[in-house]
Amino acid sequence: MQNDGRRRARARAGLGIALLCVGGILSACASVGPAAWDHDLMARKSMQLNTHPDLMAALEHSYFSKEGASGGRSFVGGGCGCN
Amino acid sequence: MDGGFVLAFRAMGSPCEVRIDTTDRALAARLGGMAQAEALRIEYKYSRYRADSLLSRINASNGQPVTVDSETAELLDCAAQFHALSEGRFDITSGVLRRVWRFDQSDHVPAETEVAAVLPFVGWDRVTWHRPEITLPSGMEIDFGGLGKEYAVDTTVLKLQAASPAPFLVNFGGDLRVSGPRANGARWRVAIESVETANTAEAMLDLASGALTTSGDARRYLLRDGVRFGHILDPRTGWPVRDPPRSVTVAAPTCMEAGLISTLAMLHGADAEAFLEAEGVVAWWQR
Amino acid sequence: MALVTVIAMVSVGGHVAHAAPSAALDLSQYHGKVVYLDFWASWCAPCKLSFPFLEKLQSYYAGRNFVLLAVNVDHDRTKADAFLREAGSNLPIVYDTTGGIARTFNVKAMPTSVVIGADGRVRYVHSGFFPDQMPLYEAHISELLNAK
Amino acid sequence: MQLTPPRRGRIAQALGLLTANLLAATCAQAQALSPAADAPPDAAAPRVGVNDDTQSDVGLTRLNAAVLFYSESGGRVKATEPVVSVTVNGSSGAVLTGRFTVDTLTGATPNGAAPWTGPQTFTTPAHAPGTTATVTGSSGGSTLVTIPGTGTVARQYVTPANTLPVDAGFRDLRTAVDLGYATPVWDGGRLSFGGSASTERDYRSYSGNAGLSQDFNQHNTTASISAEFEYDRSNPFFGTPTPFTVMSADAKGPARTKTVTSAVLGVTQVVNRYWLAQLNYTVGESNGYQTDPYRVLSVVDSVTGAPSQYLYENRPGSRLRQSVYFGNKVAWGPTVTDASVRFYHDSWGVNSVTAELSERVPVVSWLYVEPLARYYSQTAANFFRDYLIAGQPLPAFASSDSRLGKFQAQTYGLKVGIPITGHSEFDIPSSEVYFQVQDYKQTGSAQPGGVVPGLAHENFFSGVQAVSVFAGWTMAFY
Repeated sequence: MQNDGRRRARARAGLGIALLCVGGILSACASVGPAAWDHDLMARKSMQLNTHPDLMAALEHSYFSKEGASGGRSFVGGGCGCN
Repeated sequence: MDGGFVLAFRAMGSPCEVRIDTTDRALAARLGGMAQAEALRIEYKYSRYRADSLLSRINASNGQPVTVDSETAELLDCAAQFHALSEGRFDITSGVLRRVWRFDQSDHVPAETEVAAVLPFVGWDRVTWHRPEITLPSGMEIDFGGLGKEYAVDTTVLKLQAASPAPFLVNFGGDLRVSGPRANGARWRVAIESVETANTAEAMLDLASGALTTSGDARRYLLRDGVRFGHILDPRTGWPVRDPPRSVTVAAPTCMEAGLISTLAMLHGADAEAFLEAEGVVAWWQR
Repeated sequence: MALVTVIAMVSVGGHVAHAAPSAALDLSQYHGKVVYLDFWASWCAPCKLSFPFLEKLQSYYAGRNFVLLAVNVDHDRTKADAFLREAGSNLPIVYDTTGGIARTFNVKAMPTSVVIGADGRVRYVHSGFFPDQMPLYEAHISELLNAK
Repeated sequence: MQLTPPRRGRIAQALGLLTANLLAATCAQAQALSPAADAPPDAAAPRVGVNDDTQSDVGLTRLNAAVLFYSESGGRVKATEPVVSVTVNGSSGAVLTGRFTVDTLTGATPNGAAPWTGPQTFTTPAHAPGTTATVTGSSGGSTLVTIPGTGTVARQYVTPANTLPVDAGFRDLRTAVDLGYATPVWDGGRLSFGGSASTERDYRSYSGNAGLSQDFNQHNTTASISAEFEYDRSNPFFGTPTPFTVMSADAKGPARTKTVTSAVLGVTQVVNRYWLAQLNYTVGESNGYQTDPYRVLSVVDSVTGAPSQYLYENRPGSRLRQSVYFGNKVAWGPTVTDASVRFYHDSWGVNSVTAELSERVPVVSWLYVEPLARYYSQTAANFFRDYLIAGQPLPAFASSDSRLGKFQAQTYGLKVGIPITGHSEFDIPSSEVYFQVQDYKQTGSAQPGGVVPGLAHENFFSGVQAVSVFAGWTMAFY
């Protein structure tokens, strides 16, 4: 139980550090990136984060069944930045 | 100007002003101060009228090499390249000609022998420039007329832009540049002075971005036997260029570009319009 | 004399090799008219949605003091032309392959519409195209048309 | 007073560059502001064929159908997995997604016991007491026996000498439904909800998630946060065995459950016109029953390695997983590189690194190929054991599941995409067929360190080698 408590504490610390990192990255990103009219390449289908969701889901499931690690991806952002 | 603040001061021998499109008086004062500081910095560094300027030190070097800082080196590089581009028409060593040409609206036109006597001291080709070391032969001088004020406008614009997003206009003695459209998205209204009468506007221009400069020989000339000798001297001959327009106004993204083009247009004399047409720049001229 | 010239600044340090000729858009000829500048690109999905709306504006306000200019910001003009052929559009197009005009008008999203009053002032900027806001877009135009 | 047309000549052109350099050199802050000179029109602009249309599914409905064939070598698991999904894109940016997956599995899986120099016999419950018919889930060498004096019907299977024991009676059918909905909520903000349910013969899983993402910086930066809650129920037909009890045909305990709570923090950044980068941090905690009810451990003699007992395995009730994922997509002209790396750590002691690289190359207007490579490496969980030794005290937890052992895996694959219709943005319906062939191979050491002398010639590594073929079809229409 004590052990679990320590693990949770470490998880909280990890979450805190991750939030800090995300904050840092966001502020570092504040001026990074092309102008709105230069998103032409980002708008291409091949530049989407998950071009074939069904395939990706099947592969992830297949890896999940054989390997100890899982997850990590999620598919938000990128694209043409329209609207 | 409707709204905003105007800060006026004198620098580089000209009236200077900065118009700042903001309601924030403190910000306007701060930006105005920055502009004045930058104008004075460049004046102190490059004025030929100040004995303690870097430029005067170079001109007093008496044939000895002078090592210059990187900013000056960039300006010299720029001048050298523009000398080549303009086929010798633009020459920062041409100031020596003022020893024989005094444009005081008198009829004192120098003799050909007088001009020929100073011509050996004119010509960028005679200068040894190996960055960062410049060696002027004895008797030669350089100055950044036709370059310095425009450069000051550009550096001031960059410094102010870095300091604040507020829209502004920098005008140093008629060489001007805006930071972009005004706060309400409108353009800046700019008057081009008439050559005929001082202080009346020939045209109003609306400027959303970039720079405008005007070169002219309106008020500095010699008149003898009905022939007008303008103050635009061709450094290759030592004599005023023939029949230049009375003024050329050029729009360009930076003040230096506009200034160099308008100066060079004048140096083309009678061919100024053809030159401007060929270069395809946005320009206005008065004959 | 009313000379309204937008001199577009050319891009940007670091990518000097990619900078291209300064684009220029002379709005002086439209002085006294309401100008609707629509920045669009062939790769922009909402732009595609906005085209029928633009066509409608064009025909609806024809004969009024109204000018619609569709400023294309594709790097490759052929893509814009292909798009227009497919869309069957004959809106007046201004090509801004370097983004110079878009930069001048500080375009922050695609598409963006800039509505300029008869006095030459930018009055409204529509960032993005949202079909449910079409009535608002139109209201802005009629307001400026009726402003005199 | 005249106005000349705005078209630049030789000197004006050169001047632009000259002054740009001057001002950039003399003012550090000038770089983003100074003008530059003319240059030829964007020579680097890639000419993209019709197989790489721009993303414009707004207003479209997309139907997808696909099937995965999966086969592990050595008569192990075979799977056939058909998938259908539909995505409805509203005109205002809302997206509704549904996916239905069926997964039929057959074959053999290692039961967890250690190999031995002689044949080994395993006894496990049959479907129900008194059953004499063929038991569901048993096949391939299984026999049904009635345990004398008890009336309990057991299934027995014998595995050959010097092989890792596998239970050939593995057969399952999984069906899964996923639903998702995402909608813009304010400028640059998106809210998403999702849920999924999957059922197998002996396992049910339900999950729900919610997420929020926000675009910043002219849509160049997206920050997102999402949370998921999952509830799983494990219900083996013979009940749930008590950990570390002897493998037997006796009826076991009731169904057991676990919950998983996880969160993902992500940032996606368009770095420049060509490069999209993504950084995710994922943390999740599982609590409850995480033991494999079918898996056993051999208890072996410390010298000969002879098995004396097979004990059901035992895993901790809590597992905290964390991972950092860094993904990149880079458009090099018409080709696109996808490169990613993932670092994973969990409280069971599994640390892993995953690296993936793929390159999408358009060949002709109707064909692109995408070779891919993946490397995976993990350390063993701190309670991983190939076997237990008789006479030694039992550890708190132990499992011989190869998923918790140390190994590496390499994947090589090739994806091929063929757009069938859709020669432009306006050719609707547009469709594409795509195939992916993939070879997956795990490698690891055959023997644990300090193996008991009697097992020194056995191969403990049950690494998977699998080939999969995925064939998909997608069509978008109004």
